Amino acid sequence: MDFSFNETQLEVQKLANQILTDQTSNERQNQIDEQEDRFDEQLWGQLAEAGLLGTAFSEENGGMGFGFTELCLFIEEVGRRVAAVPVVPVIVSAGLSIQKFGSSEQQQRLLPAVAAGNMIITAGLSEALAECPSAPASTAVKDGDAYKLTGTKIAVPFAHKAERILVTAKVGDDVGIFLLDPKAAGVELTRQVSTSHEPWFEVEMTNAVVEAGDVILVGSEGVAAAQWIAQRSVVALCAMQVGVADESTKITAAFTCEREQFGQPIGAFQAVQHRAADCFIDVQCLRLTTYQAVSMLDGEREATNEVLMAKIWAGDTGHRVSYAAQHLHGGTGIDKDYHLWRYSLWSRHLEMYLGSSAMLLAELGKQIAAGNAYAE
Amino acid sequence: MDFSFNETQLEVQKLANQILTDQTSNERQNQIDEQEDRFDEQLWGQLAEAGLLGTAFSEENGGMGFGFTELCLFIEEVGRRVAAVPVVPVIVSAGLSIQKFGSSEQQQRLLPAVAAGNMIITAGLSEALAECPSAPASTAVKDGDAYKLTGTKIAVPFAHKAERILVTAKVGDDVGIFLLDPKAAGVELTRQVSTSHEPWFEVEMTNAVVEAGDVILVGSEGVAAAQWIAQRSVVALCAMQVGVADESTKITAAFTCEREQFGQPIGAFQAVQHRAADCFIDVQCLRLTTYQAVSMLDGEREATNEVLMAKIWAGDTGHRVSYAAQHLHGGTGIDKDYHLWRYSLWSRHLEMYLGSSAMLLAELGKQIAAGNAYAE
Amino acid sequence: MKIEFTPEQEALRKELRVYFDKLMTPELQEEVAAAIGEGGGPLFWQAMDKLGQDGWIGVGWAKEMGGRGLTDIEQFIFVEEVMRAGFPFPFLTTESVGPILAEHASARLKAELVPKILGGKMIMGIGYSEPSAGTDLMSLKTTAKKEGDEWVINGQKMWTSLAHHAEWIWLACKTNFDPEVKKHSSISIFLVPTNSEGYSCSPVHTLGDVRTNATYYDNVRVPADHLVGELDMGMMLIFSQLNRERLSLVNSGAFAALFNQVTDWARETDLPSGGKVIDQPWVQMNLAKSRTGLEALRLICYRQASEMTKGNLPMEDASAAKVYGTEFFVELYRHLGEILGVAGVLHRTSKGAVLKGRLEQLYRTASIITFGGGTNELQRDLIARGGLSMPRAKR
Amino acid sequence: MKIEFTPEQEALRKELRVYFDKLMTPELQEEVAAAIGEGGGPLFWQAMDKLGQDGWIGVGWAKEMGGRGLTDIEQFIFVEEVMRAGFPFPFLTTESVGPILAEHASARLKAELVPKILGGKMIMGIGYSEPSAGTDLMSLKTTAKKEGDEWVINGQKMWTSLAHHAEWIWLACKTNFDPEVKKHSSISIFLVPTNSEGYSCSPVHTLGDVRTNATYYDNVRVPADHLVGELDMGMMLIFSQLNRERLSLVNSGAFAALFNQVTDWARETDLPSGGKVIDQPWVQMNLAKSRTGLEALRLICYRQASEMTKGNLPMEDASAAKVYGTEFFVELYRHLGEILGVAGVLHRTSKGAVLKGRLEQLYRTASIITFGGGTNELQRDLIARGGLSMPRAKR
Repeated sequence: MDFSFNETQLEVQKLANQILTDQTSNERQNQIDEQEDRFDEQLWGQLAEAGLLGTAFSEENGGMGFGFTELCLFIEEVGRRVAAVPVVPVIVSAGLSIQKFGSSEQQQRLLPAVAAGNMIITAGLSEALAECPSAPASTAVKDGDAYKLTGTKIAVPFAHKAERILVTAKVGDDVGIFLLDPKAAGVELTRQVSTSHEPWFEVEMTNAVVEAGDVILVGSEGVAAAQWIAQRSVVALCAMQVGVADESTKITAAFTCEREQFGQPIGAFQAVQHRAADCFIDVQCLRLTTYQAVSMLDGEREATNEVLMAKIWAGDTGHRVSYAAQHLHGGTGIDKDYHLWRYSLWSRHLEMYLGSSAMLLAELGKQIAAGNAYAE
Repeated sequence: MDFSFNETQLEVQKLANQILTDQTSNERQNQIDEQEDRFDEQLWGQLAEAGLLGTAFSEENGGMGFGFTELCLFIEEVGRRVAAVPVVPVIVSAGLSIQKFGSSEQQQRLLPAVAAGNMIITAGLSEALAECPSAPASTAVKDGDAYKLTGTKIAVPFAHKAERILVTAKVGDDVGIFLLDPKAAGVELTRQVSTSHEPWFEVEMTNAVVEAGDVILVGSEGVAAAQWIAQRSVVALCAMQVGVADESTKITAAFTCEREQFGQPIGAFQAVQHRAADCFIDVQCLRLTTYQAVSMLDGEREATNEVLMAKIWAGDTGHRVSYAAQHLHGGTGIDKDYHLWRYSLWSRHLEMYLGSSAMLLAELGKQIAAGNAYAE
Repeated sequence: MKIEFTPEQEALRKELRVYFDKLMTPELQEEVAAAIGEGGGPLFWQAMDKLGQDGWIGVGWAKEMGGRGLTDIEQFIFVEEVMRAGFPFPFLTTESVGPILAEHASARLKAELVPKILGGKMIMGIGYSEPSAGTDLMSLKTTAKKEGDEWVINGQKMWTSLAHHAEWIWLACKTNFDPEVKKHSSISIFLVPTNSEGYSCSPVHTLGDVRTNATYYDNVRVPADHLVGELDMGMMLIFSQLNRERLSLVNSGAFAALFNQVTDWARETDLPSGGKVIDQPWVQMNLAKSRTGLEALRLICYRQASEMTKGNLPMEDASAAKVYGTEFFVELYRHLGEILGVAGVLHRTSKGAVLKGRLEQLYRTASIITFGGGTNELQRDLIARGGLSMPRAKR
Repeated sequence: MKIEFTPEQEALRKELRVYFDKLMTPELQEEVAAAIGEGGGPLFWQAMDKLGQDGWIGVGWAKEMGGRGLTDIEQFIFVEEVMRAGFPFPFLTTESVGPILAEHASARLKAELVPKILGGKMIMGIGYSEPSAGTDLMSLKTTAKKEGDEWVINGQKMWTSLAHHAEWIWLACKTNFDPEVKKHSSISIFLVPTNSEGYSCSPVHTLGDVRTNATYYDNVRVPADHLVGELDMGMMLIFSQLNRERLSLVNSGAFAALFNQVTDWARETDLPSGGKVIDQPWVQMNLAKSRTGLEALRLICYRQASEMTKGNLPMEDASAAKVYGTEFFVELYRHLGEILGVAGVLHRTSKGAVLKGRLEQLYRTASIITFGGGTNELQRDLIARGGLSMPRAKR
């Protein structure tokens, strides 16, 4: 039972925090918001240069060779600054998955370039009303060495900039994992406008060809692989929510110590203190359940329930802390000249992406009913 | 849209409050608690004498001929004093049901004596894991003019003192409503110890004979009749919860104005004020949803959803107010020398009897899914 | 006690529902959605014109003032139906500030403004809040000083909503600078035309995409008769305005419609795995919680309107309604949003948005009324004191 | 970071689980249930004897004091397993007061009491609270005055739990009456034998059926060396005792067991309408909420123990654990209780009681720790100040 970070972990955390804090001033973020895509390419480059994009890539893949824990600490810092960089879809959902399941050729072709910040890859995990990539409605049929994919993925981040989009599709009774070229024939991208302004796309596939070299795997192991991918993606979202919620709480506490009404800082009112204290507790619960899931996934241990519980906390904590922060800020919280509004949007994004608390509680309930989730 | 009480209603309320307040001093309640049965027979007699037991019985049945609204206002006052009198099972579940569905003979035989305080009747509405009397597992088979009942009712209040117990049983595809004699052959009573100390019994029926004169009805109208009975019983529990929760809130507010810590009444702390304010709001929600259901049932209008929602609020408000009251009282709240503990027990009793909030939310959810519960 | 509408009230509801269904053409709906409910577009002004002609503006004003003289409960029905229809009715101007202006403004301004308001030709902005005076309204710093026959106004206001569509600002200023005088007897209300020299307005963009404004008053001069009511007694007008505002602040009409839309959507929409969205028990549970909460809100509002009609709404009940309603909305949007899944966080302009992106937009505006309209902390203080006789907290 | 037990910790858990499974005979379980977890019966004392002999008392004491010298995390595992087993271990005496007594009591009393405590022969009562001094501990009124070689004690204590089984009371008294001296430097701790002349104890019966006591001190005389530690510096001892107490106050062991029992019951029990209780989606939802809340509690506790082992548990984290745990229990009992239906409100002695009436009993005791052990309001104050650097509220 060790809850502390080792030196490597502390260094990654510190490095990430430093770069991200330097590069996410409100002015800078305002500039980024005026772009068509909410994406800070300059910051992305700096993170690549510092080696952070490759935190969990092996050295052969151009990375630092650290684990999922180190990567999640980096992602937490991205959340803390609500930085406009697509770490979860690019590095986790696509990158780690390719490193785990892809061929050496696929890894070599894509990962060093991603780590160097020269290439974007992404993943299309959601379909309409289906957050679970291991049971896709999209289908793939074999055609010589290639596969032809048909179906629609939604809410795919950065699809328009991606060299490849990792998608899953049914292949008979199995599930296959493919690297879709967004420029391939039969692929149509339509921009979607997400609440957090992360550039999203609907990716419509009509007999879209995936060449043999871009097939990651097809077979009976497909479902488990898709779950592996989903679990890491979910926990990375949780780690980001830790950063968002923790920082929201701190910003709010600091604000209430400054803001005066009735001749005293509003932070001196017990009701304000207690609302903030509840945020502190919520963040603690989210942090610990997330770290547990991170730690277990880092050790490649079975963690279905732990991942579900972390994401439920990410939804609940995100919701409660976001509204507490807005409320205690009064009008300042919703004023786009101040920075809290971005935290509110990202809280919601992270709450809703890949499964809401209500949906996942129902999921966990089924696990319990099946006898798979007794308490230790 | 009239939320105010007419003069009759105000008078019933005032009369009930007066008698109940006079007769439920802490000393008196302590005495009652030492009896084997938590039942204040003297108070019961006084309520009978004042005509309150017959509030909603017709004049022919020895009552005052008022409606369900007046009766519920009386029941609210019983809750306000957590008085040891079985108004809900005797007057509502059994009494009103007999007045509605029973023959004149049955009414005349039982109701005047009940109104006069000389006879107890009751109802067995619950079976194990089945709170709904319209779908009983107990069965009745015709045997000449009589019926033979088999099955087990649980949590039947005052079964041992009752002249008759109203029970439902399946008769083929229909449901029948019967007046069971607890002293009949084939009936076995076993005492159960309830959290509120209301005397409860398990009533086991093994070919227990109900004579023709004690059959209320058997037929296709049985299910609707059982629902009629269940709805009035549920709403009467809600009305009692209004009294319990409202008084708990007031007791607590008053206590915190007296209790000093750190040199001031704890009621001057904002956290204490806000917790009490939340109780105030909760009680308001419970009161209004309850009064709506009362008003609709009094007009014999369809109120399935409104009854469900009132009982859900009764569970939620009961739970939250009870714990807020205990918490703000500190040790005094749990000390049996003070009176709050009885409110806590009755809150729970009323929360759990005839359906908990979680169960009823699921029930309401089904109504919504079926298209039967759109919002006006 | 009879908790149901009278036949007359039912008839009014039906009349209004039909009227507003017709008024809200698809084009107007689109214009309104694009302006996030604030109105101000050409179709909006056309609709206002019609409402004015049909006598649906100022329904709560006394008949002798040109209104319909509806009781509070009838007004409430009106508000509920307007909100259900989604028309951005300028309640603040017509039902809240309007009647007070009609009573207390100078004869000249009354004659000029009342017909405009009742004719649907004018919207007003309200200038109370300042950067350092939000909940603590009485500490405001904008000043009005008499110079000859004019008042000279200096200061800055925040959250002056609708100022960019407004012809006039209903402005609170400090007018008494005697330190011995109590704060609440030092404030006056002025009517300031937005075309005055020295007045300026700059947009404040918000999380909910709703535009509000900062307004600036740099030696703005208005004639003496722009003072409303008595000098230094503006807090009285403010309180009675805020009191009238509550009627529209928490209202169940729009949310009942929203609940029904989500329910319909869930009943009609197929799940990829088979069955309908509503077949999922957790969806039913979320809807049941929403429905149960909504029912309490509906009754709270009706009761409030009913008590106001009789003139005896206790302060703590008004506060309880405000706290309950505003905090319930936050949960309601979450419960309903979860049902839509990830499509529920798509903006209304997005491909794939569900129910025109309503829930994505609403969750972003939900916090405004938990702190606005008197913070919920203040309301709970009032409930404890007024409803439960608890002592005033030391400050 | 590695959030799982080491092999050694796993081995300790297993050893303890087996040990306590064996210790908790059905007879002992019955005795314990009848006394609502307070112990004190003959089988309880037999078990204590065995625990003493086996070295399972004072697991957290330094080895040189006669304990096992377990780290905080190992102690926590111990506490968790004891609580899971349901044995009413006198943690207050053995793990909380004990080690402090062993360090600060006079040599004579140390020699007398330490072997008794470690041998499982003695329970102590703790006398802090008074009728008018609960959360505000420093305002206590019980006095100890020196007369010759003796201290003379007068006053009354409330909530002196276990006093009716205790040989000694660990008593806080005011010893400095100089109004210039700060309150927290005016209190001392004394060891008072319950057979002293002038001492009396009367039962206080509670909602949860747990007996506690009022204790009275009428010119109780104790020798000078019954003072523990330095004169007037008792608050230091109290703080360190309360700090140690927290380890057992919120603990997930008993609740994990309870959750599993309810889950098993729901999986095994038939519904009259067909299927099992757990087939109902709302039951699954209640269990899922409980499980998710419990997981956070478990991790909070482990982390707390882990930080204590390293000697750096911040005050705000301890407060957060206390608030979260105690308020979660209230909800947990409700969620689980709803599953049992009306049978869940039957007393353990009743026909038809489910799971030995545990939930019926637990809901009645849940509030004790939300106000006891430092009210949750106070804890939230501490979190805001310590964890979020917010200003001290005016009082």
